[in-house]
Amino acid sequence: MGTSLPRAVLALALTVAVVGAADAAQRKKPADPSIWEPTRRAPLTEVKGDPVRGRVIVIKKGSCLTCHVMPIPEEADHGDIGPPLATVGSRYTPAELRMRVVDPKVLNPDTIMPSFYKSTLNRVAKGLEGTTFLEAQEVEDVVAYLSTLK
Amino acid sequence: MSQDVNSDLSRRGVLLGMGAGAAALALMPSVAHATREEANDAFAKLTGGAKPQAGKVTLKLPEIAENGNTVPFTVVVDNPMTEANYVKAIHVMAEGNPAPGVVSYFLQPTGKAEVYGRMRLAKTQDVRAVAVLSDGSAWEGKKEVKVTIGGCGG
Amino acid sequence: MPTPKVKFNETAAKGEILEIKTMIDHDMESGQRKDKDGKLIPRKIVNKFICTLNGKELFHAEMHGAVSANPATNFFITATESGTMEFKWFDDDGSVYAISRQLTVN
Amino acid sequence: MKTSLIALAALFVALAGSAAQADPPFDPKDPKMAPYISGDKRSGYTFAEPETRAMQDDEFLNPASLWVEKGEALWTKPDGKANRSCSSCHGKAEDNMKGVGSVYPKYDIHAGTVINLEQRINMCREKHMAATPWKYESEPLLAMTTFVKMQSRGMPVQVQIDGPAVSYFENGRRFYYERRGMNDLACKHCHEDNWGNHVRTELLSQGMTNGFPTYRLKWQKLGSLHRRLAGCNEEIRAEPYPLGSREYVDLELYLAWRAQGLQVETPSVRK
Repeated sequence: MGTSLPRAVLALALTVAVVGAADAAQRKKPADPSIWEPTRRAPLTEVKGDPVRGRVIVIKKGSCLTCHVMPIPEEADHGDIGPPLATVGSRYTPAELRMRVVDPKVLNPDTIMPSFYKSTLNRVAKGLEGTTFLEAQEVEDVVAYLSTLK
Repeated sequence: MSQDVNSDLSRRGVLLGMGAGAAALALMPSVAHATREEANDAFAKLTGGAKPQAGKVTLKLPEIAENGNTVPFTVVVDNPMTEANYVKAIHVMAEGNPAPGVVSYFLQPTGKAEVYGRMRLAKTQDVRAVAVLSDGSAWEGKKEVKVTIGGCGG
Repeated sequence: MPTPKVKFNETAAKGEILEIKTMIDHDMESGQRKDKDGKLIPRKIVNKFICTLNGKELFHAEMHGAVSANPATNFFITATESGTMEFKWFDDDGSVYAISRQLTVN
Repeated sequence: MKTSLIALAALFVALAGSAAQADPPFDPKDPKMAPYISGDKRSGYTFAEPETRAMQDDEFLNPASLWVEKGEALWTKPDGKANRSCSSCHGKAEDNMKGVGSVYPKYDIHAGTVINLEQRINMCREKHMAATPWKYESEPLLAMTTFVKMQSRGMPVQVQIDGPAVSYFENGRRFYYERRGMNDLACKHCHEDNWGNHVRTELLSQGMTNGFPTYRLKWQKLGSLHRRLAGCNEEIRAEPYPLGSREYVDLELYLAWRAQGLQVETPSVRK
């Protein structure tokens, strides 16, 4: 895996942030389309995931507590749609976790779980077209956090 | 005849993603919540300084409020309603709201000391009711209400 | 234009305790919500409700922004005399919404 | 042994963060619940807290009654160039509107398409009263729709899905199972696969539509099914369709079929 790829991803993420939603459709695709490969197991970026940031993303932007009970006691009322994740890091490798976060439909086409790194979704709200639920680095941070749950 | 009215209200919640407590945000965004001291001060003003004692007042509220925007409540005061001895006022306060005052009822020596209303609660919190009697004494009842954190639709 | 409604047993025996149910359609704009541009929407609520019998006050309520839209207020009175029950709701904008009913006590 | 297991479980819950709340009491054998159940279908009423049910049950305190009274007044009020009211043609709603609300959406031969009750009311206004149609979600349209539909209260939802309605029904079914939005969810993921489970504390219902228009505690207002659908779409960050759109009418037909057999509960009160 060359280093130019993650750079392209970061550049893309920056572009998304700067250009914003208005002309999302015109944004350039990343140089290597394998970044969007749902079974991808390699890190999406070259910056190592940060579990502390990941925990914040899990609570806020990722809304993981909507469906999962997690060892985050300061947040009340975790949902029970998905399996509890208290020991998920001992059950799956980071690569396996990444695959499940990026696009869980690879494993279960009928799952209720969102695909957190997929830009080709149906009828996304205006302004969000072509974007992803989480950015590449955020996925890495979340994976890093989940890996600590043992 | 088509028209999109589904509003401004939920947009912010939507952008935060699911489960972001959209209802509470929409209702009372980013305003500091009252403190217990503020609630106490407000009560003291309403009671004319009388320190409320626990008792006599029962607050009936849902254990779990399905939506904080509309929470039905009943206050019952265990006290006669005669000229000699009656409930003059019932003050309802939600100390976890941006402003603690909800509603004050002023009664006459008639009927019975029971009122019904519906209130907005910004989050899970204690709701308090103080009854002021014709002899000047004040009595307090309290109940914790759990306000549902919504996933879809608050 | 809000249209209040009230309900109670309009023909009552002397000494009977009557539940008075009231409701009015009103947004009760709390003054704490923001519009799409982040500006506070000014408060516009019904701030006071009063019920009188033959001009004499039986009950009144002072409401704040935390009262839900379409406020309902229920309370109890003892049927002592016949007469006109008047119900009035006072809006922040100065409007008064009123409704009246005859109470007959036998 | 047993107690230590319980202690262990309690510890786990404490460590894992608090799990979802106790659900509203529901006993399928309770005779009071019978009107809200049909086979394995459960009205949203059975998922509601007791205080919410009580608000619906009390005809005066049900806040939707404010709209019902407006609808009742509009029923006899002449409007439009023809200077006719609903009652000019239909007489007493209590007699002649019974069973009307429970069969919509419905294929209409004059419209040449499936229309819902709101659209039927507006068709009447245009054709027979020479009046301007009411805007979707406007107070008079909500009031009239609710007033008409509640004349069928207690009657089972009974929509036609065959004959000319087939393609509309299939369209609605497709919508129900199609993923959409940033959250990539279809209606079925919550309301077919996961009813009874919780998103945060919120208990997912079967998404039955027999109580619409409904007074929502969240809205603090009466609202249409289409407003609710658009809200659902927005929550999952999907671009909603306009109220009254073909897509939502077709979905409404499909949802009515899913609620087939449940009693019309309009106007319901929901969270």
